[in-house]
Amino acid sequence: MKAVYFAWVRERIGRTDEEIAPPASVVSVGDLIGWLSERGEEYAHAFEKPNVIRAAIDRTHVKHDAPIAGAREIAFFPPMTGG
Amino acid sequence: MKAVYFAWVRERIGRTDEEIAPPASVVSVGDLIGWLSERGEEYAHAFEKPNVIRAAIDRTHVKHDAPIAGAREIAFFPPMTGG
Amino acid sequence: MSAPDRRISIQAEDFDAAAEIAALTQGRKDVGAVVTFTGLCRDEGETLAALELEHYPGMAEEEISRVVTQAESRWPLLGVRVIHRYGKIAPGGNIVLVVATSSHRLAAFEAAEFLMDYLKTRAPFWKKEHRLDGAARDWVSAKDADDRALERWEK
Amino acid sequence: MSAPDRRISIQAEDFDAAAEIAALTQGRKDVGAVVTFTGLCRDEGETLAALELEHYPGMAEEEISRVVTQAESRWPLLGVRVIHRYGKIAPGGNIVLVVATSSHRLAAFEAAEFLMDYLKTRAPFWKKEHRLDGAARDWVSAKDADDRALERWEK
Repeated sequence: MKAVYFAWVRERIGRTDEEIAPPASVVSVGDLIGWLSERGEEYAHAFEKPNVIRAAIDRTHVKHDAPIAGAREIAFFPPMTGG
Repeated sequence: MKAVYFAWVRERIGRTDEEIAPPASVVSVGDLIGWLSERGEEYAHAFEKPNVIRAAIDRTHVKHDAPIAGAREIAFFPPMTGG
Repeated sequence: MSAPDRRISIQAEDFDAAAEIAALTQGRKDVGAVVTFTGLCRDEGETLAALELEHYPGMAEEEISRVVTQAESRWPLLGVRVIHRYGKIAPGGNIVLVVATSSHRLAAFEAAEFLMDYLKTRAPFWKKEHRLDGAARDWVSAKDADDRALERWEK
Repeated sequence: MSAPDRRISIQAEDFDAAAEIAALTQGRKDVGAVVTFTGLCRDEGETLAALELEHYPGMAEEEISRVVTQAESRWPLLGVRVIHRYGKIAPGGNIVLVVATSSHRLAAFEAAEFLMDYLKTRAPFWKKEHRLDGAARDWVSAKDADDRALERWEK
């Protein structure tokens, strides 16, 4: 699946998107945030406060307890500030 | 003092304005409506339902119990339908 | 804070909402929100030739001015425009324009709604319908819903 | 009732509110109320060079579309326009436009407010401030007030 990042999550990680292949033990969005946090300092920094991170699966907002099975694109970003 | 009429009040009375000189016993706006109603059929028709008539003294909305002493211009009209 | 940029006009001529918005926003950087209300002459039944708007000259300006002053004291407004037309207006034509500007959107929205609710029930204007078939010309009746809309501001 | 006239655009280019209003009103007699919200880039402290708006392409259109569908099911709307810009926007420049048209003013006002409240908190856009002195470029923080504004629609 593809992970995409926006705003300061993107800046901290240093990339806009990447292919990821989490193990089967990573079931929910929250699990995935934990798994990504282990990938290096930049990820740990981006996800240091997991509860402020918003996520979308295939372009629809989801909560952290949403399952990631079947997702093609998972996005992580800060709270929105448009409008 | 001058009485001015608008919308169907004006149409029923058949004039836009007139000078009036009510007697001293006419104290309030409500008294004046009663006094005007006695001036002829057209006035009786215009003021047949006194409670729907709105009034303004010197261009400010007033209730029927407002005193008319000192008024230069008293207006009578139906509920407003602008906007 | 300087006084809000205010203009009230009672006129027969049509108005240009874009020009009013531009006048309230151009050359300044403090306006974050512009809420514009345009009220038009409707005719869903294809029976209306025109609406004729009668008003009380003098009082119309004064009463709207009082309502705008209330809005300015209630919300942090940067600018207000109120234009109300009189005379004959064909279906699809403009009747009324309200523009409220503020730093923040909630103030601009609430002030514009407040101004419209008060205009509807307190500004001395009366609408008469002219029918296409030349039949009886009726005065539009005041709506209870408009009186009820006022109640939300009386708290 | 036919489907509302709807257009959603995510674009770098500026927009023209007057042209959008005209497109929703010209040649029809059923529109009684047009409510327009324009959101602009503010800079009260004379320190901002520009806001830079990042967005999630694809999702931005889809999410706004979902919110517009909700508004259409909730109020009897005749037309809706939502235009949200991205890229760098100088102080005083336009950021977002919402236009809602209806037969009646309350529907148009409420729908426009609802759309703005949802756009603020659910549309995937992020603002970054570029300062005139070239200092740290800061991401704008989300406001609790915007989350609270949403609550009034959840009933």
